[in-house]
Amino acid sequence: MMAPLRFRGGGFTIQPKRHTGWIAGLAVIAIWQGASSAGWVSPIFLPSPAGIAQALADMALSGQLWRHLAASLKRIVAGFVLGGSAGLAIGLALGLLSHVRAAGLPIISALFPIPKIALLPLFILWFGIGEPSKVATIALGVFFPMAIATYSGVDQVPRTLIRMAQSFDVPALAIVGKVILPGALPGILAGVRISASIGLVLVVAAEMIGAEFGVGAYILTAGNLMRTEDLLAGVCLLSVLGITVGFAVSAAERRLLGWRQ
Amino acid sequence: MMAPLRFRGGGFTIQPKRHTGWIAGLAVIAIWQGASSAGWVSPIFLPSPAGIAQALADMALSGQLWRHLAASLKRIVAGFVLGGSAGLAIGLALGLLSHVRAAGLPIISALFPIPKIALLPLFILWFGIGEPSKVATIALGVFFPMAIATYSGVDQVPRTLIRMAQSFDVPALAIVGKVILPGALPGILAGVRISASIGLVLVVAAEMIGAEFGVGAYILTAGNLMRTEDLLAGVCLLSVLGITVGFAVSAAERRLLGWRQ
Amino acid sequence: EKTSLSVLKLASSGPVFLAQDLGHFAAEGLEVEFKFFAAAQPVAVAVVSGDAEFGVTGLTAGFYNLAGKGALKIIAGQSREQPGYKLSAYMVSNQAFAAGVRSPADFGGRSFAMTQVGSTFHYMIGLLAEKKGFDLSKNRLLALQSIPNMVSALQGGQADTAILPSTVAVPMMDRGDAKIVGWAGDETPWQLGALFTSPKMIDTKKATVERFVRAYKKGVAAYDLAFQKKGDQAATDKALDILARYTEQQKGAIAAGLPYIEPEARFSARDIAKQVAYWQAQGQADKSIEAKDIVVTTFVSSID
Amino acid sequence: MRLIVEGVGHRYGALEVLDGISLTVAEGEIVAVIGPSGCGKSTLLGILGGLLEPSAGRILTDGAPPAGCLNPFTYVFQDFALLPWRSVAGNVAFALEHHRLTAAERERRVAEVLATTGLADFADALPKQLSGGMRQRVGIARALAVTPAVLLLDEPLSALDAQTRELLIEEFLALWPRHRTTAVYVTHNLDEALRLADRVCVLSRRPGRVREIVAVDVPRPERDGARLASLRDRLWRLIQDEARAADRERQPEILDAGDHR
Amino acid sequence: MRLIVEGVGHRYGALEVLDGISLTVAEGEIVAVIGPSGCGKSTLLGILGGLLEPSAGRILTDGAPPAGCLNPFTYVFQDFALLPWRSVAGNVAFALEHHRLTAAERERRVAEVLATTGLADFADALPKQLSGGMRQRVGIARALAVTPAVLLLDEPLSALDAQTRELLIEEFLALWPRHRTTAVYVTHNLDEALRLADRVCVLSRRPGRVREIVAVDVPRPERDGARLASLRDRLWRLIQDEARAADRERQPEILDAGDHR
Ligand SMILES: Nc1ncnc2c1ncn2[C@@H]1O[C@H](COP(=O)(O)OP(=O)(O)OP(=O)(O)O)[C@@H](O)[C@H]1O
Ligand SMILES: Nc1ncnc2c1ncn2[C@@H]1O[C@H](COP(=O)(O)OP(=O)(O)OP(=O)(O)O)[C@@H](O)[C@H]1O
Ligand SMILES: [Mg+2]
Ligand SMILES: [Mg+2]
Repeated sequence: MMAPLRFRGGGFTIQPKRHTGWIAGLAVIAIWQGASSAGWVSPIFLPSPAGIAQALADMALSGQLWRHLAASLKRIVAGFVLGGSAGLAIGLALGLLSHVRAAGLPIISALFPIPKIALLPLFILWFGIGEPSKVATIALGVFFPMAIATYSGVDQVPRTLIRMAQSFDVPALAIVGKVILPGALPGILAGVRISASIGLVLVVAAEMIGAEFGVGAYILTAGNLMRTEDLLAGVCLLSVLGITVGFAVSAAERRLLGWRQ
Repeated sequence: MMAPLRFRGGGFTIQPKRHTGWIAGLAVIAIWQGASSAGWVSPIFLPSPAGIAQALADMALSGQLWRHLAASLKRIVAGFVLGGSAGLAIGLALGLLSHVRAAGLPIISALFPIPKIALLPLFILWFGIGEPSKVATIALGVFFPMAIATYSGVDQVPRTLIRMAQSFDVPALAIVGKVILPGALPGILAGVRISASIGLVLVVAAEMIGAEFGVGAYILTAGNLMRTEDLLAGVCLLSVLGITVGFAVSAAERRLLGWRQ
Repeated sequence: EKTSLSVLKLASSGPVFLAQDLGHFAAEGLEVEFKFFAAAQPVAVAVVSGDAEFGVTGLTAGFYNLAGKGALKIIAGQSREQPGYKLSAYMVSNQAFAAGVRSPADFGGRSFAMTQVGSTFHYMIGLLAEKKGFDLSKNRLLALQSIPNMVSALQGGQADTAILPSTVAVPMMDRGDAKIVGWAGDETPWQLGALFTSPKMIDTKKATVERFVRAYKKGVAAYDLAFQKKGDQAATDKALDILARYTEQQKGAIAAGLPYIEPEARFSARDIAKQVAYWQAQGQADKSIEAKDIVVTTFVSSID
Repeated sequence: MRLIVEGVGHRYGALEVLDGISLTVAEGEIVAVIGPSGCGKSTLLGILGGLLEPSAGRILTDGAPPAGCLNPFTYVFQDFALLPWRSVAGNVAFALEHHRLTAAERERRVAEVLATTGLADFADALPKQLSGGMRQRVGIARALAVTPAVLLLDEPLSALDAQTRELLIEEFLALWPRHRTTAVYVTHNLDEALRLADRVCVLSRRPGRVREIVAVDVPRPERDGARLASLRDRLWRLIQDEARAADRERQPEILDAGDHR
Repeated sequence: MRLIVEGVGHRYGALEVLDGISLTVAEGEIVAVIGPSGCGKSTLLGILGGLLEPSAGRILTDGAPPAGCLNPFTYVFQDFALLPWRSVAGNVAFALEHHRLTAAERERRVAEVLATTGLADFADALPKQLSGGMRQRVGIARALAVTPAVLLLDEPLSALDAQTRELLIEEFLALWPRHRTTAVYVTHNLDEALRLADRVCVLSRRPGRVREIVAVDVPRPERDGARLASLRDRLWRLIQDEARAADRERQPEILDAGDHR
């Protein structure tokens, strides 16, 4: 009574589908364009992809695109450098020093959940209406996730590596530089990824108050003028900006964290 | 030539310091209050802790506090339920179905980095200035992190558990319910934590347009009126709200994920 | 000497534009840098935060809160709502108009769009409520943050009523998007705007303030001559050119909505005291504010 | 139940892992499979249990499963594969829940296997509260609960320390005479293989081929270090070179192509 | 160098882990330490190497370290403790970088130990590219590079599979006569202990006390299964009951009190 074996495995694995992604993306755009062209959706409520592309092209040709992008990028970079380096330093201190951790963590935990845009009016009072208040908002928004990511990155350095270094009489400062910092790098880069997206949100929010140029200001103006094409063109710009930053962080991870696994 | 052993370990461990946290927090407040009372910082730029406490007390006594809190909470909860359940469903589909993942992930990755406040003008156009546009903004902001957290939670379910269930002939639907969902719960709760903080940011942003009540509207009004005490009282409220949500998620994790480690 | 002024791109700022382009500032040895903002609030904040030394704009509750903490002093007058001057229009959405809101007296109990809590629009609806005897707390006040948001709310019928500047209101009426049912100047005249600076300026650079106010008064006089006395058509045309350039608006629109400005740049200290009292009663301004501490009458005298 | 493996081969994409494996496992027999790391032992076991479809060849069964058998081919996993959120009893019950059993019958089976494996006192414990050895006992109890026809064990003891391994081998040997289930036992450990198996199937390096099948002629109770020494030496000489070569092989980059092993 | 342990005890807070351990390790001797899980073996080793301060007793050394010794007490770790971001050569060099050595001398030492351990071809490989066995060879090479006086090995082979373990034991045995370093070798594996050690120190359950010290009188080259069988049985009987009890112990909740073990 010989019987073949019944197969009961399979499924529950994700098969990569090479082209589906592009096809789906194009299909969405095609249907949207079709509906717009057929007049089923009013262009005020939802402009057509072609309209948005046109708005983007106009913006690019008139040079406005670079002007807005440059203004936003300058703010993000400045805020990121300021807030990021402060976050890194404080995060390291939180990760390494018991007293700093005990004193600092409750304060940071209390301040972290405050949406930074709520503080914008205060920042305007402190730093004026110009660039400093915008940069400060972004810097503050970046500071907290960077500090938290850095200290938990330090926590995630395997203790056995530190013990190993101590067992070879490696001086404490060299342990920080050669073991803890590289070991915390995965955490730090994860923090960079989060901070970058927070920076993007905050630049939009900050530019909504009193900025002439910048993608956020452009979107706000477009919204005020009910120019939905321009509004969505600005939103596309933000999306591209976000994706680019994401790719950059991934590339950095590939380069710097190739040793993982 | 007997010699005792040289000790070379120690350090690099975080010692819990029971009281430092409270002391540090109180010290910061005391110094701040001292500087304010001594007149070193102008109350326009930075009101004193006592002033902020007074503003909070006034707000509580006049009943305004509950009114604003209730309005904000209602919006957050509605947005959270809508966006969260949609995110959960889509995240599960992304996690389980190859075709959905291949088609959906690029679209989600393109839309995720867009700061949702940039879409607020569009939502006002679509849903009006009332509650729906505010709830929609929060729901959209919550949707993406929930979908992404859910699908990566599904990815993190150990494959060996799924193989185990298959090897006992457990039906696919039961595998989803009894293995994949509980296994993805840590990821899902991490998503809830992130989404909650995003919801908090967005409720502030959304209430900045056309809301009579709500903590965000309160802060905005205080900012408009340049009443920095009130502004910081509102910010304190947000901080408390954020910390409370954080505690709630932690409590849920303790209850639901007690099996971890 | 270099100095700076925060200002809005509106016709009500006409005197400073004229003073600049007609060389009155230069004549006083001042090189004035204009800092333009989009709303009244930042204009005042800019003076507090040190971004600008002088400011000229509308008076809001936020302004009084800053001034009440000793950060700002009013040193001269600017625009006023005055009968016959079509500066701010009472507007009604088409839907509300159809439902019977036909005059400012019908505004009671209706939703009202404004920019911000404590804004000049907020004050004007308050004045109207006082005059017409309706209870403002029964109105839904929608703070929409920007004039374009107010326009779309009114257009879409999400707000029943609003007060809008004539430059916005008249084109809306012409397009049939909403109805103008009256003018604030006719119903409730008041001291709308002022020139101000920080107390520190008055203490440390009094001479500069004096020179600035002198030039400003010449600008006001030029404005008065060009638009209120209307003696000299050439001067009127030239002034209109200057305003059109600074405000980036059509000359016709500007001419139709010019505000009244007291010819000697005086202001009403009594009206300012009334405004402070109103905001205090509404709970929008701190109780500790004393109106007399806000105004300085050494440079320009009060009307009353 | 007899298990007949006929010319089974397997490849993962371009990687040939198994080639022409033929083997018959008699009713009640324990066959140990040894071979160097990466030679396809786990793959073979997956094919035997119907979780993987072989690229070539087939598996046949001969004879009826024992009375009360719910799951003819039942695994015991190297990493235990316990649901961490279920108690010991819950984990055992998991294998029974999807069969038509009365609640009483289910409880009886759970209680019985927990008693057999010495877990009766731990019925309510969570996996995290157990030592490695106890966890694997749960894995064994779960496998016994379904009264399997063929047990498939993939290095069941390799995650345990040497002393616990020793204890579990002794328990296996004590348990065996009671059930006499047919079993395929994959291991790296020659001692384990020699103490438990009737025959040892030695695989070559990848692609795995059957190099030799060695019968262990000493009756199980009489197997001790001295008696098995020469057989052990013979096996070790057989696999030594290949083990060394496998050890010196560079590990391939794990490409996360979206498929989760 | 001789190592003298005098009445060493240790407690972690309220938990007494070691009690009155006295032991002398002669120059050039290998002492194996065995005992049930959690009895304090790793703790003892940490104390021997100066990484942990004992709560009671003291450690003395007698005699000079060998010529060229850079780090008298040198560990080999169970989990290898390699810096994953450094190559094989870089990991070995890490132990030398903080000593006054010429670059040439450093390179000579690295090259020499890599050759000794058969790693010459892998100098540029990252740890992730190596099998477990090769990784531990790097750990051994690193330890040899500093010419230690006493090697402290904490279950160095327990993370490896049985065949690789066999290979490494053989290499140890071949390497030994060349260096004759004093060593303390912690293991769970009786066979390992019996094949490598001059004496086996058997610890009791927690708190660990010395139960018996057993000398292995057979010369190393002659040790094989048959000759060691009786000694093995004797040791197994000694620890069997305690191993069983340790196995059945409930694992304590790991409280993350901020201290990272
Ligand atoms: N799903 C998979 N996709 C691609 N390659 C795989 C997959 N599973 C295993 N492999 C590869 O197939 C080979 C055999 O794997 P398998 O797990 O069967 O070996 P093994 O003999 O069990 O090894 P070990 O002794 O390490 O457990 C390995 O080289 C492995 O890298
Ligand atoms: N830093 C620490 N703080 C508190 N308790 C600890 C610490 N390190 C170890 N312990 C506890 O002390 C006991 C002995 O630990 P140790 O690691 O020395 O045992 P071991 O004999 O090496 O165990 P194993 O065989 O599992 O490696 C264990 O119960 C452990 O939980
Ligand atoms: Mg395997
Ligand atoms: Mg240990």
